[in-house]
Amino acid sequence: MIEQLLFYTFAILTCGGAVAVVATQNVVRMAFWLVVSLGSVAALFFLLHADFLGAAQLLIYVGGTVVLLVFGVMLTASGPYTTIKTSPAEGIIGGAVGLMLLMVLVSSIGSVDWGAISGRLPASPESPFTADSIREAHAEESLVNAGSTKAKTDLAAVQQQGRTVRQLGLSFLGLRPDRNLKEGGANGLAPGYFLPFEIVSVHLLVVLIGAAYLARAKRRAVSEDRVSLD
Amino acid sequence: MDFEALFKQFLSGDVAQQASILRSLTIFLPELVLSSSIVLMLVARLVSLDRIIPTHWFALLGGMTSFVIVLFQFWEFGNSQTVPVEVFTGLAIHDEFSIFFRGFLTFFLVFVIALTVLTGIPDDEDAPDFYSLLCGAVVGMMLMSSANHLLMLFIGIEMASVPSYAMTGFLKGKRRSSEAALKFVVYGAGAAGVMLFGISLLTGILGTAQFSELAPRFQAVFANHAGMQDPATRCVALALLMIAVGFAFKLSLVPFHFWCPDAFHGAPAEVGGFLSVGSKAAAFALLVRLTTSLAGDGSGALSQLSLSSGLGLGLIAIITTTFGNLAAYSQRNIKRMLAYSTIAHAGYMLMAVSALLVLQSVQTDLVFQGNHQENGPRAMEGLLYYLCVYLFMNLGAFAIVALIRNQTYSEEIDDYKGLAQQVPVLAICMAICMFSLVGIPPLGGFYGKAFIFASVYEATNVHWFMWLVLAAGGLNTVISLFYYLRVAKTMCMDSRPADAVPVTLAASSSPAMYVMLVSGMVVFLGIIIDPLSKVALHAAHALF
Amino acid sequence: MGEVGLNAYLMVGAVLFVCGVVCMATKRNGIGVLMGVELVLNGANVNFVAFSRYTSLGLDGQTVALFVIVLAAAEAAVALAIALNFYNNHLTIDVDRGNELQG
Amino acid sequence: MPETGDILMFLLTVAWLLPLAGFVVEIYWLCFSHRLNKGAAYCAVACIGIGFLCSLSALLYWGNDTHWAALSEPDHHGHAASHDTGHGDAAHGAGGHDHDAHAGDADQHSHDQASEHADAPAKKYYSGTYYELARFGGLRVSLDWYIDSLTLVMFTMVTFIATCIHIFAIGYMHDELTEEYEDHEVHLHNGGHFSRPGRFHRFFAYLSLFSFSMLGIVLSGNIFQVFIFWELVGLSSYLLIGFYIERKSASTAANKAFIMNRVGDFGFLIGMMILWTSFGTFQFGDRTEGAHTEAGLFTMVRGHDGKLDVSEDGKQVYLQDAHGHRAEKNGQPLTISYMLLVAAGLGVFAGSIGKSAQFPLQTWLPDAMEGPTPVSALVHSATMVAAGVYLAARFYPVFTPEVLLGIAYIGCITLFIAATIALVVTDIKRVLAYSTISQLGYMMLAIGVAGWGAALFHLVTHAFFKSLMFLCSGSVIAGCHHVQDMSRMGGLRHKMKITAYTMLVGVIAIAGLAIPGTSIGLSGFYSKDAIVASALAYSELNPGHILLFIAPLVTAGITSFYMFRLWFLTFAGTPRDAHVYENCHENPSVMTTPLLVLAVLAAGCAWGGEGGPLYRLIVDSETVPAAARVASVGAAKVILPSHQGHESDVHHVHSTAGMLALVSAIIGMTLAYLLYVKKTIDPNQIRQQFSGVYDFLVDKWRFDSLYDAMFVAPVHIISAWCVSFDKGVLDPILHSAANLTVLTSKWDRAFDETFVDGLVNLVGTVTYNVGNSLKVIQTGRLRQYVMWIAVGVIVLFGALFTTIPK
Repeated sequence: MIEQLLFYTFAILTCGGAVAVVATQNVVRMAFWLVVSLGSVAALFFLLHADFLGAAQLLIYVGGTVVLLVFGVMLTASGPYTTIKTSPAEGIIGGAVGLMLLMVLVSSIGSVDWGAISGRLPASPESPFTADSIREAHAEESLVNAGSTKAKTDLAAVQQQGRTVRQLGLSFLGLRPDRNLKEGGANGLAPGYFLPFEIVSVHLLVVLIGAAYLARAKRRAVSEDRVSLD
Repeated sequence: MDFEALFKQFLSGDVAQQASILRSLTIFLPELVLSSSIVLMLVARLVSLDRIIPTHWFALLGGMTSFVIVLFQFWEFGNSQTVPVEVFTGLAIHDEFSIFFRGFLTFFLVFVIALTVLTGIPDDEDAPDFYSLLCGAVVGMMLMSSANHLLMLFIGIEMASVPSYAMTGFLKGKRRSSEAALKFVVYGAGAAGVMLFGISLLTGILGTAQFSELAPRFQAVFANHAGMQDPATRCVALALLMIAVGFAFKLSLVPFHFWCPDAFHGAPAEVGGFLSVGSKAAAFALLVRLTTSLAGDGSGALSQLSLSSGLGLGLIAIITTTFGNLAAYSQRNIKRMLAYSTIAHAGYMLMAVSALLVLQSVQTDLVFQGNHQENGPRAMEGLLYYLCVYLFMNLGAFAIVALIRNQTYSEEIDDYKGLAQQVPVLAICMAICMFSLVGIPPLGGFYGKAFIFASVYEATNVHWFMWLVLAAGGLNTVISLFYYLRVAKTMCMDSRPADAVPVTLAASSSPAMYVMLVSGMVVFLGIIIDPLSKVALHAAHALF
Repeated sequence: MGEVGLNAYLMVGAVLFVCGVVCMATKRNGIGVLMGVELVLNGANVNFVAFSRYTSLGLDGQTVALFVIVLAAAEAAVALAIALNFYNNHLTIDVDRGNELQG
Repeated sequence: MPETGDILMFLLTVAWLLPLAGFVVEIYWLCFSHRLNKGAAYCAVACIGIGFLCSLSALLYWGNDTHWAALSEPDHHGHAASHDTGHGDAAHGAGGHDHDAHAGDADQHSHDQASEHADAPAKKYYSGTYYELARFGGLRVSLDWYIDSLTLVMFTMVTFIATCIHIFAIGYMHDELTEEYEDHEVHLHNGGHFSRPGRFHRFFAYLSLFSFSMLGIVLSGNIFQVFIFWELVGLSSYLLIGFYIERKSASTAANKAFIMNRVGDFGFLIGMMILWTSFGTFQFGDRTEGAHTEAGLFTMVRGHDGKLDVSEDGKQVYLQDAHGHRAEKNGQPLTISYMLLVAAGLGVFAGSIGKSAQFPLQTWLPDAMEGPTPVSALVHSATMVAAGVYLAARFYPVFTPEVLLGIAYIGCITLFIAATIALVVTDIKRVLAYSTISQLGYMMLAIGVAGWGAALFHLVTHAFFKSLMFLCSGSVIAGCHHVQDMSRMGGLRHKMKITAYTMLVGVIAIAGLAIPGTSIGLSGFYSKDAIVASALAYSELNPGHILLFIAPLVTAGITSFYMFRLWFLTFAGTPRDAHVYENCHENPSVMTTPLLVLAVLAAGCAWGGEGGPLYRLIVDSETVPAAARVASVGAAKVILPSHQGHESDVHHVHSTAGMLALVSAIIGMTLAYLLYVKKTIDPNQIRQQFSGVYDFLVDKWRFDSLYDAMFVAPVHIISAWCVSFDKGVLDPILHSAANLTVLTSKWDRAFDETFVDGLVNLVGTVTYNVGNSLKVIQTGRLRQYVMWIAVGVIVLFGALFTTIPK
């Protein structure tokens, strides 16, 4: 009951914040509503038992990305340009297209019977979420009788309670204690994420170089440029 | 599980058909070499080493080393009993197809670096930044070509795109450059967002993100439920559509091509050449891998999926090619014209993918001229051959644009009048590239097109719609003749206005040599077809 | 009040996504457009995490979401740098002023 | 001792490649060293001259080797063929060569299947592969060669004529040997003339390239290779027509020729695709690889007895393998639909229409006379346009009777139209151009009525006398300082004796005059005679197609009339323009010697008529024997006349046809004499009385206006549609009316350009305009682009939803 209440509160905050971001014309207020919306998403993550992710969302998004954007707002919001108004016509067109898009999404996502689909899937090797367990999880939030051993139930329970940090960390090293890879064989359903974990660091390095290059002032005079197309 | 056991598993990772972490790292040596050359460049600037050794040597060295390693891997595949293997616990795949593209991309990287050295677009001060971005983007593209997991797909696309955004805006003092970069980044971010949303839906429904598992799971979920009335089917259709939007952005397919002309127009010609070839090739590799793994063995529900997506791509290909060719007509800026030509060529190449899917949807009882099981690989062979030719002809065109720009400060086609009198080398090479882009025999472009059209023709046996695709391809080849020839005509037939900036380029200078080498390769691929087409066919077989 | 199911979360994700797209398509302020990007990516992330809890996707969903957050941050950095660059050259952040390239 | 095939291949390859070497040398070496001397010319002449010697020796060697069996009476044909096959066997035995020389011959096959095909006619050709480029599935792309007596004759003829023309051009292009060549046709704004460095070496380089490509067509062993050289010929003729590129007329003519040819090539490509997909090979001849023999195109269609193997219901044609059996694949006989075979034939013939300037693509050839006169002689009279006829003749085995009927009518229409236009033209070169089109029509007609030998016979004789006449006209033009209008000439025979009388030889030859009562005449008499006889035989067997006989007969008279008109106007009578006459002079011997040599050949090359050596040599390589009557099987019921032997259909009517043609020619000549020499009838009076007809002819049958109406008017409609499309696409909220105004004015301008530049720019303009309207979508507004993402997703999803309804 309390979970439902929390869900609806944060869901409304998330959606309301997002709508407010669209509706507001002042960029500073937009930034505020963005913080509200993204913060509520973090709360939703907690509700989904993804504690680490929720924390990361708060730290990286609300603490990092949005601050970056606010910096951008401050650097560019000089004088009359703080509020650049969208003309009403464009707003109406945008709204109409948005509503149509939402209809498309809702009509195709909203009525899917996820339980039935999962039921048709082949079972993951030693996955704690077999089709049966899902229905039961729906029914009573219980993981008992999941048809698996005690150890696995523990593991699943740990996951359901949101303590996923250790597992996430291990999966970044290419290890998946939550699934038995040896018996999974060719199925290979539970990859470790060693490669992306490492390669993202290269990506971040490159991206920061690029961002720094674009942001810093050119030290030489512009007139010396070889190319003058403008 | 205790730590020791975990650590052992980390090192060995002894799952069948998967390489251990150490083996994976060896296989990933080309990417690692490129990454470390990025670090090396930055360190060199830190210790002012770049004043003694110009930065581009690091980049060139890195590129060449990776290419050599890829060559070695290719040789290894050809010689020993090496089999395709999943690396990094199934996130990437190592087979002839990925080796082909990694080789393609590193080879291309070396050529692009050489071009930038010759045209001098990043000056000494900015060189580490530029080459870092370049190498970083190529690493991303290489990941795309070997991805075996939807997350790797997304990471690869992001890694290839984000540095490209920065490179587009590399001339940061220029209004147009910054405008182009902004349009590119916003459009790219939007498309990536849509794609990610699609990925989230697909993984949610199928419960996995690994390519090799998609087809069996799709089969299991939709064994008897393949109608649009079923919300799950609708949802999958939407998910695939959204993923396709991401690809359409990368490949600049109509109606998701809007960024392309503007970005190419505003970006330096070198970057344009890089984007037009590199990211297209990687995106095609990824698209082909994703679609073939989705199509699976083409039985049951998969057959319908394969046929519908093949026809859909065929329709998009028709529209894209026609649009690109028509819109290229009235362009005055050569980079913009080449951008539209890029769009059109993406359409031609998409025809190969479309033919592949349509052919794959029918697995049996198709008796027509030769072994039908060869048809799929043949379609891929056409695509790969086309990409290789496209590398040289497009790079050649952009290189010539860059070289002329360095002297005339102009990229308008009208300012190319009569260049044949002053720099015959450039004019001839440009003409070769243009003729090849049209597809006039005996240049390389002709054979690429011929292969693709041949496979589309095979596909007409499966579905009548492919006749339309074939007709559109043929018709477009004819209408593209005019605008390509216009450039050649402007350069060769018109006389140079008296007040035009004179252009000089000795035939023995290194830029001229470079241009001659590249356009020479276009001619070469039109005359000696066999070796490359064999390699391409070999690589294509890895997919089936 | 019924059970909070997977579909409820997916609806939140869809709303976030649509708001993001509309934001990108209507905001004239470049920074506002970038905020739209963040909303779109968050919409997808909500989906991932929800699937992670309710379907056999399991931990993979969370991992992907984590990477998306990182990639989004990287993209935002570059996008912001480009936007600032645009501002430096055009002396405004109004994206409608960038219309030199067309046709 | 190498085999015959090897030696022939070697000699012809040398003859073929020398011009290419010459081209390279002329372009690069001479370009950088000394452009103002005649080195390039000597180089080109040497290359083509040695080529001629090689071809001639190849011809002689071949004749020697076969003991000139081809020249003996055709009734002993079978005997002669088996006689010469002893050598072929030796060639066949040697498989160890890098190119697999293969001499197909009756002897070999009669060994293999003596019981089944004892009466299989001889196939006397040598073929092989130079280099195999690649092999993709069923498709082999390679450089092949194919040599039979036709190849040898064509080689000798082309190289000989080219040599004469090269030598002539040394004199004709002498003006270009200067740093400051003043082009009097190009008027600059300041009233002066355009001046540029001379292009002497460039001219000869192009000529060499052209010779190389033309010889490449003749030597090609597969149709794909033909296509490549076909395009190369197109390219080099484009370069040569546009030699005076600064003249607007020249560049337009070059474009027109190029585009008209592309239209034909489109058909050619379609034909090629059909052939490839149905036959799986491009090869003409059979090809032996180890023990396995792969059948070539001709064998597959016609087998060894020259007959189509049509199924009962007439809808399928069974293909034959190399051993004369029905080809099989996986137990199923290989077939091709009869209609597809017709389509393939028509497609290939479309290529010939373009290249040989047949109706309806004939309009480019007269315009192509903008090039220097030697070019006209080489490219647009004797050889290049003949390539179309050559191709049609080469492909004769693949043509079904329906296709042949189409060819016959195309030829018939062309020969009549062109001849009538030639009646009223006053430009000396254009008269010759129209006569070329007309004569090509004759050749096509001959092919269509199964007069295969007659067509090629006329091809060779025409090449000689037409190049002679073109060179004569060139000599006149050079002598008169670039005056081309016949109405300003007259009486020139007093000043240019050699030119005048060599020209007379050509005129008599083309008119087909002979001494009545005997069969002694110049070359044109014999060949035209052969064609008219074939046509008569054909129309007797197929009375419904009597027009195919009437038209050539009447046109023979018209031809004679306008050719004599040309000669009388130019050389006879009194000078009409004193200025021209005063300054006119005979040309140096470098130009007149080729005239004399060509005149001798134009007069005598067909010596002996259809019993003479030339005709025998040509007919010897006939792939499908016309000895027996062949009836069609398809939709059109026609019977092809038989040709060889004393009992044949053609022989019966030969003397009748000859008489009629001769009478017609003499009437034409007499009329011309009365009109232009005796002046008993005033030409101007006739012109006024028939002003309608006259204007019609001067307008070239209004073809240009017709094409305007056919192609330009629809553009109106399409472009109107495009405009409305524009308006629909423009978002009224986002786009101001100004945008539209600019666009409309662009359309206006585009319209003007469409009308001015006509057909040539047509396709370009339409697409340009459509493209221009597409620009509107690319508004340059970022937010709209993003909006398109969303709209795109929605629309595509809607499309999915509606198209996959299940």
